[in-house]
Amino acid sequence: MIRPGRMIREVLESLFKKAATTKYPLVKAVMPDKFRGKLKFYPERCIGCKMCMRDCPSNAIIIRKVGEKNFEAEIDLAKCIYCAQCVDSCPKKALESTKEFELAGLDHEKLKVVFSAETEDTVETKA
Amino acid sequence: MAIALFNILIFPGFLFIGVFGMLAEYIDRKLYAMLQNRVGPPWYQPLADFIKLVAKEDIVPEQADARVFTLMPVVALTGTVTAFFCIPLWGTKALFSFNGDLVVVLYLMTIPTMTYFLGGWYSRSVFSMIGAARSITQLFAYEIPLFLCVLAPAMLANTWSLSEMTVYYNSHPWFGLFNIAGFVIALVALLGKLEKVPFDIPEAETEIVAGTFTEYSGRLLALFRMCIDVEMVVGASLLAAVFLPFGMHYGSAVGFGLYLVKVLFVVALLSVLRTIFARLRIDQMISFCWKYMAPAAFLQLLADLIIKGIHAS
Amino acid sequence: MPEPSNFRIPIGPQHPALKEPECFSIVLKGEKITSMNVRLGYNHRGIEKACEERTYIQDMYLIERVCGICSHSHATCFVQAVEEIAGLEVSKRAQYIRTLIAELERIHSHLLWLGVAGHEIGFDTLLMYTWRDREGVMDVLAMLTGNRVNYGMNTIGGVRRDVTSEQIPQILSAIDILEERTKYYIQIATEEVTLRERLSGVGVLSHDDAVHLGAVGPTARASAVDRDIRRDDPYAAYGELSFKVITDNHNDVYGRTLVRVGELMESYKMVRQILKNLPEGPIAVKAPRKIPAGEALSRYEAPRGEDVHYVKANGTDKPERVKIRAPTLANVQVVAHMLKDRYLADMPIVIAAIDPCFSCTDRAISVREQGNSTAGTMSWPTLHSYSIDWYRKQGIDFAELNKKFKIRGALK
Amino acid sequence: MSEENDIQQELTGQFSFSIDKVRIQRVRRIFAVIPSEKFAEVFDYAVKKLKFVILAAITGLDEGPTLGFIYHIARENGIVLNLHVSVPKENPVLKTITPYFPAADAYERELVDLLGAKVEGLDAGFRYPLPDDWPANQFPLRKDWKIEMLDKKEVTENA
Repeated sequence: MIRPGRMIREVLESLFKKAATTKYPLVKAVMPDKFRGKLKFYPERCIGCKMCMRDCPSNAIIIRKVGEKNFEAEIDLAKCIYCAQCVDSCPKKALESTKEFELAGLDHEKLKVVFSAETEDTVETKA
Repeated sequence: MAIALFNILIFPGFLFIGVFGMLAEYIDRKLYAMLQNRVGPPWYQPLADFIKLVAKEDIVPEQADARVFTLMPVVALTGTVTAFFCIPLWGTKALFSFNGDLVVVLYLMTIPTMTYFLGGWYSRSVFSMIGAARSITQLFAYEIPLFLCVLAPAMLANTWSLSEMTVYYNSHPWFGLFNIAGFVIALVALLGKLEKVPFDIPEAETEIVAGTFTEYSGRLLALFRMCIDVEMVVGASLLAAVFLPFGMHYGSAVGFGLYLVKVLFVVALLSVLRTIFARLRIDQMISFCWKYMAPAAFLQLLADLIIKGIHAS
Repeated sequence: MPEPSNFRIPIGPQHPALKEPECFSIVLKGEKITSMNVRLGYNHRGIEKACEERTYIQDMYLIERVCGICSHSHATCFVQAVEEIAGLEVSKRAQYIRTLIAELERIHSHLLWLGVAGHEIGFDTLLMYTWRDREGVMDVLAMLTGNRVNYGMNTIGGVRRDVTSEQIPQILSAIDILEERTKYYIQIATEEVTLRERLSGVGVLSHDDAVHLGAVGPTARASAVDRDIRRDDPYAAYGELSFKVITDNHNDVYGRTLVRVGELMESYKMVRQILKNLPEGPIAVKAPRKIPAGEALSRYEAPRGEDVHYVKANGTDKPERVKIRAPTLANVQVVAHMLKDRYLADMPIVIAAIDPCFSCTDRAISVREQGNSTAGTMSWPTLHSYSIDWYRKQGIDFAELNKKFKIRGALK
Repeated sequence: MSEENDIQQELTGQFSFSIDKVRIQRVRRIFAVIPSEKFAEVFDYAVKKLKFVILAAITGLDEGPTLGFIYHIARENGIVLNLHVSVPKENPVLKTITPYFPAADAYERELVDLLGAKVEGLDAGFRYPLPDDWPANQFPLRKDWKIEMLDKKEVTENA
């Protein structure tokens, strides 16, 4: 049967429903558990095999030797495509995906993040 | 003189109708969003859009006729606001009222469409020209049903003055009910006049970008958009005055409240209608108007004539 | 000024009807289209060449980004070819999970299409509702893979993430809701008069033309061409699933809509079958880095039609040649045929009805055109400084504003 | 795999090139290497007699001294025949297959633009996929082509 205005009932019912959209920056978005967000690096676990560098599709990660058994990672968040292949490739689980996703910025240089083991905790310094 | 100037510029002139137009736009957009299960814009969105556009640079295309191009938004806005003065709003008397003002109002309300045509045509852009041709084609389709079903209540009231019509219907309130079919037809025709879905053919975004308004920017576009808001309010006011002329003799305060309710009711109906349809093609729109709307409007006219005959005898 | 009765209008490279840059140059007589040219290539990114310079693992993610919507299609198609060359035996569980993601992707793609089709004919309400409901399947995909698109689910030799037993009831309940909603959309599509008016008899492609011009996917199936790679050339777990190939003989956009909603219903069935029969086992086998010399052709039924990948290996860790034939390239050629002598107003929906994905279609190389500063045209830097100057004259100085306010969203 | 074997038999029986040129890689996949002078004949036979009525794709390859072209054609039931033909790089001339498959137009233009093949019988039209101002005699899918070979200025502008 053909009739005009077939959606009218659904449409009017919506008036009394909660909106499906959210006011995003005011209401935080929740990421799923397996979400591949900004990477985290644990320098103490790294053995410097550089498998992550080799497999990275966009050459976003650089592992540098800064001392005896001490490595630091420089991750270019602008180049990273967040595929988390490096997390899979790492034999010692020195890399990890976090749920952080709001990474936009105005300065390209600030998107290069260096993780190093200068202190007890993993500190994050800007390159 | 001072009062006349106040009436024209501030109340119920440009300032009032501009603010009211923005309110109507907000109600329309918010309701449209809510009907689609969205949050929708905040209350200041129409004002923010207006301020943003006013702050932008006006660009006149090199090939366009600069005079016509820049004049048209002003003409459109003036035409619609003038029509507003002749419509009885919250009392039974309009600001300017004379015998035959009904025809003048209908005439003034075609001016925006004509300016869309001229502005679009003289933009010299292909999208604008197609949009212009479409808006004038559409004009011939919806204008006849709109005229016929606005004239029907006038025939019943035996006057060509909107103010006298409201006086008549306020003394014979039950007669207004005979025009409900006309109200529905006028509402659909108004969708065409306001270029809203399913009749937004002249500015069909996915086909011809923005139609007439493709080349407009900055203050000129702000004026045009304001004109569309105002047109919506004027159209809704006309429908309210002609088809919903109730409670206009209770005095200004009650009348003003009732007026707002009536206009926003018409605006809400327009929003619901534009939510539930897909855009028609121009040929489908024209055949719909001539096959169904025009005959229905004639029937309304006939019904009113018969009622008038019975009432007189 | 052009002759008013005979316009040539450019639809694209930038146009609201197109979500991606391609150019359809249309000659109009009044509202009728008299002829049309298609110029593709605005989206070439050099993916095929780039694949030759990267390792297989890197290529996988590159190929996943050929297209956002059918990312799993391209990645799976490529990975299957590589596995065939390397002679890898992929476990049953991995095959099933791949098929699960593939069908979920089809659901999200077809719902997306339904919304886009609504938008193209000015029915934004349909767009809003279908996209709202599409969030259900997007959430399932995000739960299973981590992301809403570019799932990164494939690896050479299997899949990267497992489906846990807690996830299965969640997927099933999402599918139940979607099935209910899809039934409603079938009612809308068949009963709403304005929708029928805009879709019926539009973009007609007869059965013979569809075969002759080589249409693929739902576009062909709506012209009663009974072809589906999932059945004809089964891959992954499709050989073990029972499903119908939906065809229709309306030959128009309305038929294409019916085929797509019909396929949605079939996909729900398939997802249930997969979850019921999910075999136990490992999800991936170890793949060598160097793939032995050889060649393979892989075919895959993407939501838009047949996707073809050819891979030639030369014994190193980088492929010798990767060839991608996306479904839209086969379908875009029927558009010009379908639009001849039709109305301009039908153009957006006819183009949308093949569900075009021009990013898929164009892959080869990108070179930006030089911005020339001849009279009337401004180069990008000139335009940029001009706009800043213009606002400064209005009393708004963006340089000052930037200093004054910390822009929200900047990196913490 | 009887159907694949039948096709193999029929091809080798009909044309006098040896059986090792037609290889069944797996179920539904047949690869055949064909001398370029025989190509038109074999292709016609495969499409008209053997009913390979679907054109899946045309792949172009740079094989050093020669350019290789693989025509992937398929039957309705999923069997794919891959016809490999090589032509010398100095004079890479092909005959168009658009009379059989109008859709081949785009695939052949791709060969012309990206590998520098010369396709006989292909009508002049829009370029695909490269831009109109692409320098002549630069074919990006050839192995000796590097991005540096493009005019430097064009690449860095606007970057």
